[in-house]
Amino acid sequence: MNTQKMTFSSFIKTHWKTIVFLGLLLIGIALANEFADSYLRRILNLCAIYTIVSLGMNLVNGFTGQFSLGQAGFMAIGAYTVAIFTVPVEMRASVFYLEPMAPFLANIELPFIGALILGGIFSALVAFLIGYPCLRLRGDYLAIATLGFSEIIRIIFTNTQTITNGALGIKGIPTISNLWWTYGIALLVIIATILLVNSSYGRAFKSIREDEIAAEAMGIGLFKTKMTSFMIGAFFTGIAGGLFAALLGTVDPKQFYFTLTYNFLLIIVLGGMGSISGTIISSFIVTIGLEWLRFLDEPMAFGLDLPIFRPGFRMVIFSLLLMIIVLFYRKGLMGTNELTWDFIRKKIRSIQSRLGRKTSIDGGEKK
Amino acid sequence: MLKINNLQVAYGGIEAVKGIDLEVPDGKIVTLIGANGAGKSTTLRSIVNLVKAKSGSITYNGDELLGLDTTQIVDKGITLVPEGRHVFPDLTVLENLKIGAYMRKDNLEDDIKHIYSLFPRLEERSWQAAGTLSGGEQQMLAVGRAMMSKPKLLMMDEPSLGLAPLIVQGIFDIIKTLNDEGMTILLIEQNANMALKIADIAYVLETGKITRQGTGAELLADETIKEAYLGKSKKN
Amino acid sequence: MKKVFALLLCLTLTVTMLSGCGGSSTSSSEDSDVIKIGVFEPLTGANAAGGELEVEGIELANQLRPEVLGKKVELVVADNKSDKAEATTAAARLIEKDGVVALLGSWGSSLSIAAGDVVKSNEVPAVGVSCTNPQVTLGNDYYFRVCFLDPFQGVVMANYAYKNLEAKKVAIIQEVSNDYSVGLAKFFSDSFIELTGDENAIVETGNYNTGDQDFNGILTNIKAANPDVIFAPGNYTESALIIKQARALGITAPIIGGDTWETNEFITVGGADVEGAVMSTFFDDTNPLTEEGVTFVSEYKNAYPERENVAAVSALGYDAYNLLLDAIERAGSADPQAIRDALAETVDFQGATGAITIDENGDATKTEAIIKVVKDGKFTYLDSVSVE
Amino acid sequence: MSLLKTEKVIMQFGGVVAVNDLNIDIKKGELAALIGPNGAGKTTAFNVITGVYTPTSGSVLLSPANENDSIDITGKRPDLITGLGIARTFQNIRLFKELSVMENVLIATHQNVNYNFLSAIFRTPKARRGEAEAKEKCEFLLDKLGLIDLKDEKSSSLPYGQQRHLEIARALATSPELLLLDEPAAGMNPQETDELTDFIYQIRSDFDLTIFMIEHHMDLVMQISDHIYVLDFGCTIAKGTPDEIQNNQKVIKAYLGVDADA
Amino acid sequence: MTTPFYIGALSIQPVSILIPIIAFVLMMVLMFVINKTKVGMAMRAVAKDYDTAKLMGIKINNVISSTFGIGSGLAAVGAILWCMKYPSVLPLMGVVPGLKCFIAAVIGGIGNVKGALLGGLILGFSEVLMVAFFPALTGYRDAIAFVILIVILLFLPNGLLGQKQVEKV
Repeated sequence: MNTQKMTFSSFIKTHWKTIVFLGLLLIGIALANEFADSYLRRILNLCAIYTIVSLGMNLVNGFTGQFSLGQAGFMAIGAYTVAIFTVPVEMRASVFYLEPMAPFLANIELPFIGALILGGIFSALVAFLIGYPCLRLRGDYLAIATLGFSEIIRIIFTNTQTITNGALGIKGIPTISNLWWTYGIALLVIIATILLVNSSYGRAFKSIREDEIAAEAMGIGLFKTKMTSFMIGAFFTGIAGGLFAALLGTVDPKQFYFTLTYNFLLIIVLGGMGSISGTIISSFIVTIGLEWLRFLDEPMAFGLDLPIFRPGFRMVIFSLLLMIIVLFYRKGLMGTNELTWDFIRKKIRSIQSRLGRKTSIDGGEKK
Repeated sequence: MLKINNLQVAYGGIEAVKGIDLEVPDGKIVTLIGANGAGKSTTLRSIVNLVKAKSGSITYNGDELLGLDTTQIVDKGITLVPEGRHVFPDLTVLENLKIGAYMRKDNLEDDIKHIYSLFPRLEERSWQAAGTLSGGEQQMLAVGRAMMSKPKLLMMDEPSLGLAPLIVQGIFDIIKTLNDEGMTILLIEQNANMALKIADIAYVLETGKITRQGTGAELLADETIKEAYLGKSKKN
Repeated sequence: MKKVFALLLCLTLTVTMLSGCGGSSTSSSEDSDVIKIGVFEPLTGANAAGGELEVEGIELANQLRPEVLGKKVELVVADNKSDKAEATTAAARLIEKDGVVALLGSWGSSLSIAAGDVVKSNEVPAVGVSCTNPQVTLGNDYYFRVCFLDPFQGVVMANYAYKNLEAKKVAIIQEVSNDYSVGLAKFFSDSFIELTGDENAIVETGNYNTGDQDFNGILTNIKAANPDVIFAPGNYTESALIIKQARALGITAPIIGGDTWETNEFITVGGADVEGAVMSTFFDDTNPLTEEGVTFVSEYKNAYPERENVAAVSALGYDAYNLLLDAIERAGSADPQAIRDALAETVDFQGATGAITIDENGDATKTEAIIKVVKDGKFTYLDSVSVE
Repeated sequence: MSLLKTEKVIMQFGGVVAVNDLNIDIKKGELAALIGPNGAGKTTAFNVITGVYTPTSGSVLLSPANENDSIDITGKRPDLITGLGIARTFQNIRLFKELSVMENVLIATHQNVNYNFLSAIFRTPKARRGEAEAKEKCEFLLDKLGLIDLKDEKSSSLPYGQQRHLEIARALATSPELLLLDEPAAGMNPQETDELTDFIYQIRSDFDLTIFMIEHHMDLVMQISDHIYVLDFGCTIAKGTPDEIQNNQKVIKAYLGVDADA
Repeated sequence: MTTPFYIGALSIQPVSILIPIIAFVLMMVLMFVINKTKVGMAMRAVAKDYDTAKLMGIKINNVISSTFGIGSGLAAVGAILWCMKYPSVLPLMGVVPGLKCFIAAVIGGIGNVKGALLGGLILGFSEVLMVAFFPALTGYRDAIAFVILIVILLFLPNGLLGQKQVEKV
């Protein structure tokens, strides 16, 4: 795709489906923001936030092939930055009621967007500090080291009473996150990821995933490239953490226990390591699926009064479902493919040809 | 003894072996020669099911081997000395030999003695970790280890790989000795010269297909084979 | 073949999901003769034990008083998995999907705080059961509660230590990762310092983390400081272990704590070592403070004959339900706004745990707390303390 | 003038000496070959030169065209060495398997990007220009190497021979002065080997390259090398022109083998 | 077992002495199994080289299962010892200790029994000593394991007693 020579009209021509799709999406968001009830809005917001985090994680794990498990920590940094800087100054005394907020922070209040970006930047900076020792490590060691760092971040937040209010957490964060914010930023992140992945940097990421030694022999600086990916991923995650804080209105360290990271790991594995569209799809599947299955927690699911239908049962079913999906689709739903119009067309054709059986055993594949 | 019919093997989309037929009669030395990547190793590895064959059949004394586990195949009396020796570096020499007899329940003493008599160097280094041995010693150990399972068919993948000529000669002498003792041998060699000299039957493998076959002496005398595989340039 | 199977499986599951969803969302029947009340509690996860006890109390109250304004009251229970994000969606779901007119819950202040914004923005009142953190109702006109607050409890225990135990020096052991524990510890020490007038009355503060099992390090330091009393609010398991290890180290000072101790696990874990441990709590089944309390205890023992004693949080759950129904009755309507206003005006409601008057913050002003002690492996009424 | 020089390089792994006193001197523009039995340390020598291993002792010196003095590249990171003008292929092909042919080659141009990742995301004019130039260069290369029609294929779906070509194309995309080929003819039949001979001649003149290769096919080696180094047990046992090597008794004994018709 | 006896001012619970002894004995048994028995030999072989181990007639799956069995068994013994000292059982009590055990193994060097013991001792001592000497830092106790891990991996990427791995190119 040679973007340079592309005129406006040809751009429209090749991308009209995408443009129409985006338009519909915007209308959908507007309608949802206006008419959907707060329950639905909340879930949709979570979907968008999880999409952002998972994309950040997939950039590192899926595209660059570095097994990192620090997501919860980066989210915490973003969330706390937003919390610390957006709680109205006059409310702070009542929030920090055990020990007052540190004086150098107590009177700084930032607009939401500023705090959000700052959260992303802090998160990326911490990623730099973490990455410096960790990115030299091999796969499983990297995973455990990043997991450890994410725990350290949480423990620090628990203990820095005058900055983070310790275990009490911070309450009273203005709940600014709405569908426009979350989907707007999710869209930006998606577009940025697509553009990044398809640039020279993206190819460098993928080359490291494929073969570190060959990548190095091609002049790719392993450490620098991994670090770039790691920091961008952390930036996205930090921003998502900020949105998360502004959605819930409260943060505390327990929210960011390392098990939170497993949710995102699950999303990217299910969606396909190295697939942007797969990640988006599975973020929605996981978030909505968990809510959907809530009926399994009720004692009278399906009108049956079985003792197994008790709180927690939906998690059992949900885990089973995921295991089944991963068993049948080894590489997740999308593998490393992307859901493009071409991909959809091919899929439909292959299904058609399979239904048509003998008429075209390879006819569908040829085009 | 071993019969391969129309064997096809593919690795991740690339066909390495494209339908070969070959036969290893009882008590003979059979060799496969060919360039790197021609599919020799793949053939051997598919016989013991270290790589999965796509189609075809491999029978051993009439029993189909395809579909059996590696351990089951080894249990039938087939063993492979893999390319690059692959001794267990952390295990001692003696342990390496013992592990070769993993499937056996009887007394190993005599066999170990026999192997030590064939390779006195191994006896000297009995308590050393195998990883500290030199290349030639490791190759001896790999052969000795394979012999510990008392195989009826011994397959060797490039036993001369990386060894000094003198040691290569020694290895080939051992192969001959083993054959005289009644062991059937299937051998892959880059050093086609040596291999053809001791082989009763030889096959030439080129990009996954058998292009020539004959007795060792026949192929050794063949001009085209000489040109392609015997390493010496035509100018000589 | 595999794929076909997987596809079929997914399809069936989608269908069941859809049918399940269809079944549970009957929010359209607004004007029916049912009033729905949402209960959002942690039924799985770290806080599950507490959540279940509260639900028991609420359900018992519902059985005893199933109707209000001539309509049937239906409880809709949602699990918030001890997780904040889940707590907010669970609350939102109850309000939007199930159309409840008010909420009850949740065990764990942080979960209630998280749901606070949802009830506030949807203008649906909520009654907290045992969430003692001041921040639950702070700045939120739609959140109320039936329990006393941590500051009150801190003052109660400080008074108890100072007056009853005649302590001059205390040591504090707090669970740093637990907001309840650090909050209570803080209120206790403020109050105790005020009572003694001694800036250095707190001779040692030990910190531990949720899930810790070895406290010998902290305890050795405390032993050296030789306090008269040790105040150790926190999770029941860790607290019981602290007491065990303290006794093993030869620390003999009385060890006192807060309401979270009052669980059977505390005694099973602590065994003989927790004999004599003292805690403040909301309710005591052997000495009910009110008539309602007597009724509750006998009904509870009927409903759950296998239980040895009645958990205070169950009593609070019972009170929360009745307080809400009382408010609905007074409002004369099931309109959430009307219920909120009626709740705010509650004066001298006679609950099982005492008389409740809702103050301008939405908190229950209670003047009495129960002090219990572990005696012969049972939580036994020791005293009731009133603080102004 | 020498382009690459190794001085007394020794490479030890634990107790095993893989390369012992390696002394190589490659002149600018020449085609040198490294031969020796399997396991003699040839690939290890390549790995030391390209920075994959840091030698136990000794030094590797490179004199690139745009520098006056030679640079000590001993133990430098592989990517930096590539940046200085040494590119390589691998004995057991190491392509980026999941990526397309075009992407494989484009990755090799990444070291030259002069814009940061933000420009890449925002597709600034500079980034677009850079991308277009890189594409052009890679298309030119692929065209030269006869792979242009396959540019959108997954690299692992290529036949063996073409994978070898692609590896060379990829190495060339780093704009090297010195190209290291590790057994380029491995797995090729005599006819393919002949083609490869022509191909190496061609790229050498087209790209003005110095080539250093490891090879077992003696036909190929004897035919095209200017100089040959023979390695055995990590030691350089001989060096010289093809004729000298062919008649060197030591080499015949260690490597070429005492042939029946010799 | 938990009633202490006194040596001067020192109070010691019998379990506190018993646990290290049992741990040490188990380590010796484990080392014996790994180094001296046939199945241990097979384990070491499988760890290095799957394919070649198969060629020896070793049933890989059986070896892996028995390794898993031994590992889980040891974990169970560990848990029993834990509960002798800290008598309380919770469904999620294994999460943090499990993570720390993994860290201990990494610190000591994966694949090295003595390393695991060393790693475990280092972790355990540093946690206890930190709490004892810097009570103000108690809140950071769980972080110390990770700090040690990262510091050690920075200087010794294969752990204290781990072997260097050279990737074949």
